[in-house]
Amino acid sequence: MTGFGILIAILVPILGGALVPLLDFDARRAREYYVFAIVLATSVYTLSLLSSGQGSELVLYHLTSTIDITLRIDRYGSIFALLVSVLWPLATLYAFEYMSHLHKKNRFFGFFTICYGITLGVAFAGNFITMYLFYELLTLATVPLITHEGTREAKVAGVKYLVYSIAGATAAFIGMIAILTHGGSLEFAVIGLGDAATPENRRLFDLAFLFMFFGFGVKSAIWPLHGWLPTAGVAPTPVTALLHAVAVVKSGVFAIGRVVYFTYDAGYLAGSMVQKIGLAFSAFTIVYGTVMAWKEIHFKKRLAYSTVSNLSYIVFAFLLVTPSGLTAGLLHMMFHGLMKIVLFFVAGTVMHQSGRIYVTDLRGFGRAMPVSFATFTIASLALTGIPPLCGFLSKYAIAEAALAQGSPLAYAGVAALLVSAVFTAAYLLTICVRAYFPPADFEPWSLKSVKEANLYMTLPLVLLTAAIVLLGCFPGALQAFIGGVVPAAFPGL
Amino acid sequence: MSVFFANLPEYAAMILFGIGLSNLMLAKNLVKKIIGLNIMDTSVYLFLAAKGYVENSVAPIVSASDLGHIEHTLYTNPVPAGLVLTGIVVSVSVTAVLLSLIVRLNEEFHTLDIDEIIHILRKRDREDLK
Amino acid sequence: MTQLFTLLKISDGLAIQFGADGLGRMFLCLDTVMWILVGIYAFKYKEHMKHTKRFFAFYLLTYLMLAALSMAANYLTMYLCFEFMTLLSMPMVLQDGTPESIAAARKYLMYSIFGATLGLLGFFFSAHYGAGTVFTPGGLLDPAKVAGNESKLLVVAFLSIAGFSAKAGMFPLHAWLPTAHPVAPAPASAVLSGVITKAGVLCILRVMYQVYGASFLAGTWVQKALIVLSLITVFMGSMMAYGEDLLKRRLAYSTVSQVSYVLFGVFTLHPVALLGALLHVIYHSIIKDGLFLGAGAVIFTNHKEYVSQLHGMGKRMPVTFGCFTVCSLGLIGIPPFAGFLSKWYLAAGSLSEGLPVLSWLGPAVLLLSALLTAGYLLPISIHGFFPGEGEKEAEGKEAPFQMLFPMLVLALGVVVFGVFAQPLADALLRIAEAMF
Amino acid sequence: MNKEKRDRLYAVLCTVLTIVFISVMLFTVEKMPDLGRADNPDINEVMEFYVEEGPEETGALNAVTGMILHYRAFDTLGESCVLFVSAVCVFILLRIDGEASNDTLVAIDRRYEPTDDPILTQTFKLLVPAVFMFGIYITMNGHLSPGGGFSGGAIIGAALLLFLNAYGLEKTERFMSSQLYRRVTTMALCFYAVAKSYTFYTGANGLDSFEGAGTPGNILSAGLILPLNICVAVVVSMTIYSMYIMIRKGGFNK
Amino acid sequence: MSLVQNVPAFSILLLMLCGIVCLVLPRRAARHLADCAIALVAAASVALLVYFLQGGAAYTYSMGEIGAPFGNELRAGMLEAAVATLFSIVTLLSLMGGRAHLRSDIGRLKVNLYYISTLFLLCSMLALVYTNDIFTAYVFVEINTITACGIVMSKEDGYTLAASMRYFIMSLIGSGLFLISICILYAVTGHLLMSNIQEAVAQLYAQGEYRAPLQVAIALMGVGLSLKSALWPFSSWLPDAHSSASASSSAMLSGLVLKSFIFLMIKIFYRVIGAGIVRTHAVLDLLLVFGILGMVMGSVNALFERDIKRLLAYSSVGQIGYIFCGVGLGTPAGVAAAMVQVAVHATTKAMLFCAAGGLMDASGGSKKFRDIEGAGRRDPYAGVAFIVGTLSMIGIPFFGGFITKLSLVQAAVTVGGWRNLLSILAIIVSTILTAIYYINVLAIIFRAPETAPTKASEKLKEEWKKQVRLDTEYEVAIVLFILLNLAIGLRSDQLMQIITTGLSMFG
Repeated sequence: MTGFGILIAILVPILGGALVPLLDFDARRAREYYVFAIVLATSVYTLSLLSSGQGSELVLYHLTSTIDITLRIDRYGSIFALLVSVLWPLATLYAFEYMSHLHKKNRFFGFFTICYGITLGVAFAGNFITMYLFYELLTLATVPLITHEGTREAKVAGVKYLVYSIAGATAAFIGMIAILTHGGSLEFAVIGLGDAATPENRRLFDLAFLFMFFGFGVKSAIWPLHGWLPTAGVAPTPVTALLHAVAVVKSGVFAIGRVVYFTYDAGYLAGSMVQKIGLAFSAFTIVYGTVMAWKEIHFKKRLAYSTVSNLSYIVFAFLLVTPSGLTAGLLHMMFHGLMKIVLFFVAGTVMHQSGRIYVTDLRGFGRAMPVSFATFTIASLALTGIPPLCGFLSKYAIAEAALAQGSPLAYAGVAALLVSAVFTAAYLLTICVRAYFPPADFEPWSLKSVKEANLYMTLPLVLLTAAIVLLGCFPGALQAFIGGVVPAAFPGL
Repeated sequence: MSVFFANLPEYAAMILFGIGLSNLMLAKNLVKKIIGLNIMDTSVYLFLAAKGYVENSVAPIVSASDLGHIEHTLYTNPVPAGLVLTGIVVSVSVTAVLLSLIVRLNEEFHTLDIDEIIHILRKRDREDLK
Repeated sequence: MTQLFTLLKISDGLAIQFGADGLGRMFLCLDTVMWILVGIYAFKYKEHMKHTKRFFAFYLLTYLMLAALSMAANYLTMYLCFEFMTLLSMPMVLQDGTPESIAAARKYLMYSIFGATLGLLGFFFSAHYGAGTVFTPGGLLDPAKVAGNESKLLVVAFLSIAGFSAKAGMFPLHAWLPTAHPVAPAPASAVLSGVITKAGVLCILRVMYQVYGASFLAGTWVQKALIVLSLITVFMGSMMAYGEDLLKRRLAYSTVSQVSYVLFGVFTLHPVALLGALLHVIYHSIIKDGLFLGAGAVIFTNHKEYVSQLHGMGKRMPVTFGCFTVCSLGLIGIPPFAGFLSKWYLAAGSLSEGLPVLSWLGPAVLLLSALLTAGYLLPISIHGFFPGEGEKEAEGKEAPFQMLFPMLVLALGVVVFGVFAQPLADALLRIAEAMF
Repeated sequence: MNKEKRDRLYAVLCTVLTIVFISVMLFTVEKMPDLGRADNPDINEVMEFYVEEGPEETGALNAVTGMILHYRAFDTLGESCVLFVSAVCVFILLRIDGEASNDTLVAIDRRYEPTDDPILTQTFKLLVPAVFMFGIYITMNGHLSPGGGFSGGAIIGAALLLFLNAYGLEKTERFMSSQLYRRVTTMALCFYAVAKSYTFYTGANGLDSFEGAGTPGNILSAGLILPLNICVAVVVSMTIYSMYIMIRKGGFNK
Repeated sequence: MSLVQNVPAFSILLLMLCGIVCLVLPRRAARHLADCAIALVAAASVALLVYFLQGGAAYTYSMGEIGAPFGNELRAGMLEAAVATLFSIVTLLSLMGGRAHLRSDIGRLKVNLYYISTLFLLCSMLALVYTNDIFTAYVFVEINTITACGIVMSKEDGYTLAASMRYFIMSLIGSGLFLISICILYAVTGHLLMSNIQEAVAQLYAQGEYRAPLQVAIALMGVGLSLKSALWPFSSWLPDAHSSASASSSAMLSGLVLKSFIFLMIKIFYRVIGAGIVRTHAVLDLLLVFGILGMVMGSVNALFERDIKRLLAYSSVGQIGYIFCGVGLGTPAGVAAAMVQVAVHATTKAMLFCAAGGLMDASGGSKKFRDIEGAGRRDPYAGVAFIVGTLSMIGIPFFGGFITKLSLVQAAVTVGGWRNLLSILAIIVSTILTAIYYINVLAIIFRAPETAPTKASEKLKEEWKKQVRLDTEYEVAIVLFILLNLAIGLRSDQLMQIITTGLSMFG
């Protein structure tokens, strides 16, 4: 398979998505067939690419003598692409139903599908500039989705998101250019700094790392750059779920992984000041995010803060700069995607079916919406880290990696992980308790009008929950797949 | 002190330039502004003329009989003179354009005060937005 | 454990495995007996409750998890069962659906999960420093990996034991107990107090003896600190119980105190003390179940919740109060009732263990606490049967037979195990010695 | 901050700025070469060349004219263009657009000044021929004596204005039409531009040019300088006239 | 001397001649003549550029048979040729893109005058680009000022007149300072030709003579030219002037006129004074600081603007700040970045102004935000232009703006100290702000009119429903502009090569 296959995978959803507003579907059915066909085709094609096209590469354009636009399938990117291509069709299915009551559907699905292509672009980017390209495009393509409702709140959220993201991307860009200018390489295939990492350049490279870390840290919601994420929850739930729990934020995390393992290397970062700074910030964010989630009563915002916390698990794992840290982070990246999308979907389903947005309003919902809350409970348990659900596995992996690394900050990270686990239980399980065990004065007739959502919404939920359970029990194949990234990231091993 | 007297015309030119500049910046009336501008230009001519001057010399117009054995020390420097000429032409042109502009502004706004004109425009803007 | 049953192998080092060793068998037996007895009682008591289906569902699920916990063969499985036991027993606490019960359930949940999380920390370390994962008498740590990391591991051991001790109600993580037990229905309180607290003890036993190993912890600051904590709890629980008027809460504080007897024995790291602890596990289960069922019977039939309301109740409910009195005597440790023997072994073990100060301070505290126990339990019986002059006697009637039957069985058990304790003590001694 | 305060602040700032500027400039001047010294930096080979070689090479005895119309002719072309574009700008601003009838043009004539003062008119009539002659002389002798196209053109322009005021619009505009203005100016400037393009081209490419210095001192000498002077004079005078007429009434007669 | 080397002189003279001739031509002929002349100049400049690309060395072209140090001179190198090409192409496209507006904005009798002004404007810019004589520069600076005002004023309403007045005053202060500075330089060096001044200055510096006058001259030069090129805070006139003028005029003013002064400044700093001396001078720091302030303040002002053309004008203030930031960094890379930004901004902003004209056409002539809602749908060319502009301004790879950001950051990270951090911070802040207001514009012009609550008057809504007549010239111009932007983004290596080679030919 030639590298052009990658381009096709990226362009099909982008062009297909761009066509949605132009074709201007009136009939819901037609739009759904069309969008789903594109998304599904892309997913199937991407999965086939992942299995058959490893290592293929396409140099799209020589932008300057030092900067190429390159697409490449490597193992690291494949992991992200796998996550995205599995989740997207399900989220699309969910979105069909969720959006049925909202206006401007053509615009929504247009951008929603475009984002798919762009996210794949992030996954398949072969160097930093290519990734920066797709990263920026992702920001721009998601802004209309956030402001979709057109309310003042939505606009403010959109602007906030834009400000944070652009600032981050620019800072990261500056970091990249600093590396490039001082003799480093932005290609992912090689160890980026190479011989340029002389002691004289070290201060500059450290600064560049911080720029890139905090630059990409915006999308991965490192404290204090997380502010956009909770407010972006005003977007329609499929967007919040897929983009702000998976695609967008994971692209930030993904990018940090790229920085850590494919530009700087373990030899440079291990024990360095910048690693410590990164670890400290991510460990703090882990705690901060859960505490904020615990204090928050808005359902989606609570989940958003939970995302803040969980993203830092991944960043923390990446920053351990050990093989096990890398695989642990990637594992959590996959699993958190699954878990969080279920949680968000349930939040959205609740909103869609009953219009309730606060966790305190969910008394007795377990009876009213049994499927949704069953899935929610399982996902909550998984996120809390109860074995043998998948969340436990990744947390375990992260903790083991941290212990193996053994620095004081790694131990602090383990502590943060545990504190966060307690709070996670507190903020998620209370919702379940409230939903299943309403107080004695609860009047069931008040939920008479609340019905379980239809198959469009429950099917993705059930499938994803099944994945949570099954992957938790039988992670072997996935772990092996993820483990394949180690030789590329640690060529010395 | 000798230096001071030696460069007296230049000093005068610089002070004039300052006066013209402050006039240009401070005067509210557009015509006065233009006067300030002209003072500024004139000061530059003075400066240039002073630079071109050489002690005990005359304007660089030679007589035909001297051709072939002209001694340049007898004459002042022709270059500043040429520059002054150009400067004058430019200043005249600009002044003409500015004056026409003032005529039009006066027709349009019935005032010569630039602040007031801007004020009127802003007011127009605000009414437009209502 | 020789025979292992692997339910699920997630990856290397992560497996859900079960196996039956003596300790597990003992706890499983205890759980089963208690569950049956309390279950019988609950069939009657359910008339008092809403959502009975739900109650029994979670009652059985909790039993399932307890059984699984007893059989758990490695740390992961134990952690898993421990978490699920918490989650599944929590609905029993909020059975009534009152705001207090919901708050209590939340408190219970949070304390337990916090404790479990500390336990998880222990798991992370044991997985990292362990030679294997299956519980082994004497500890599963890999000495090669441990070398140089002892202090780190000691901290973790302390934290994880303290974490599991939340379930057993040891200071400072005891506070959920007096909140949760009174609001739960009596059968739930009975099993919570009598059995589920022992699940915490089981976990601590596993961690101390089969993960870290007695030799690793013996004489360290961890052991001393834990003993001090357990002694504080013993004393404090008794004192709190002494001052408490709400009957079920008085019993809950009593549980706090009594389970720490067990923990004291466990922490002493001496076979005899451990024997005492195991004996006390069984005795206390029987006794405390009996007490709670008695309290429940009073509430069920006569709606009296406070000790001060019980003057003369003994005359109205002679069987209930009779059983209650027998159990009380057992708990105080009056020979030949059941509690005496366990306390005897605890004291003996502690004295022969030879830790400075603590080896004699422990028995002293136990003795003091026994006095306090007498102080807070006996007056109930005394006032019940002999209300005294001028006191207004409470009105009421005897509990139905379905409720009396389990109480009678339990009271009988107190007597029988007190008098014919030798076979049990022999069996438990084998188990205890196998732990070292 | 209200407007008054802001104005005052602005005034104070400007004054301070000016004072600072003047002091800096005075300081600068003090450090600069002294006045009139023969060894100043500007008395260098360039000046020497202009004065000593210039007259011979260009044929213009007036070194300044020779310099501006020969060596620095590009500057001077630019200068003429400044005049031209400023006239264009004045047109843009003041020309009354559309089908304005002659009546409107006359109606707005001299809005701001008195008309037909007899004393002025008569004096102008007396002066006009002399001024014309003087202007033409200055122009024609630009390469020999003080003067040249710019000064001559200005004088001719002044003469035109005098003529206009002496004889009135009607008479003047019989010949000074918009067409005449446009054609004459265009031709003069075009000639200038084309001629100089030619010399630039030949000069830069090292080709021979027909331009010859002639005999210095004669009227018909100094190569292109005389025609260029005439062109410049034409442009200047036309510009002056046109600007006047624009400001006066916003357009030529049709 | 090969024929192509005559291009600089003859493109200036040709434009001049055509401008003069336009006075006597009929309207239509004048228009065609202007177009043809500019196209011819563009073609010739391309030829010159090709000459340099094929290895031609920089050369001086004496205007007349006497060369340095006596006569006027032009000097052409690769950079000059490239800038000339850029200027002439953008002028042509701006004229094409705003043609429809010219018809409606300019009085019938004044069409010729407009084309004369345009031709002279381009002529003066090319002269500024090519001249090797500092006094010639002064003369053409004045032509530039007058003609620039001419094309603003030619749309005669109160706004343009007042704006021209302010522009004139600001600009004349600048010219005055510039002239004084020339006088000082002349007085201490005795030369007017750039190369000779440089020699003399280098010698004076080596001898330590006249240090103070030289310093003052450099400062005055910098201040004077930055006054003219609308460096913040001297830019208060700019939004008025650029927003009220006709579309083509705005495009040219914003896109080119300011850049010609900046180019002149770079030229003076690096060719007249000499890079080594300028770098030690505080004026660069001043330019850097004010450039950075401009980057931020221009964007901040644009953020609160509710008028599409004023927004673009404020955006220009910000973008000019980028150029000054590059110049102020003082390194060759910084200057190269500034030049890249000159090219990018010239094409992008000219395109956006033309497109803004299209939006106004599609909205009944109003340029207020509330009236142009959905205009991007009604005029898709303008819509696409704005998308491209936005992507470019944010700095998405493949677009011109990316290259600016790339080169500027590359320049910024190689300098040391506070300059480094300050400029990087400014780039971040300005990028954010730019993204916000451009995306806001996109949101407005693509808002679906049927769903959005709109405040536009009923009359305008009627106007919207009319089929917008688009002329081919406008469409072609927009498409070419977009292609130009993409070309810069895609062939940036060549562009950088031209600029760096050109800069090395400067000395």
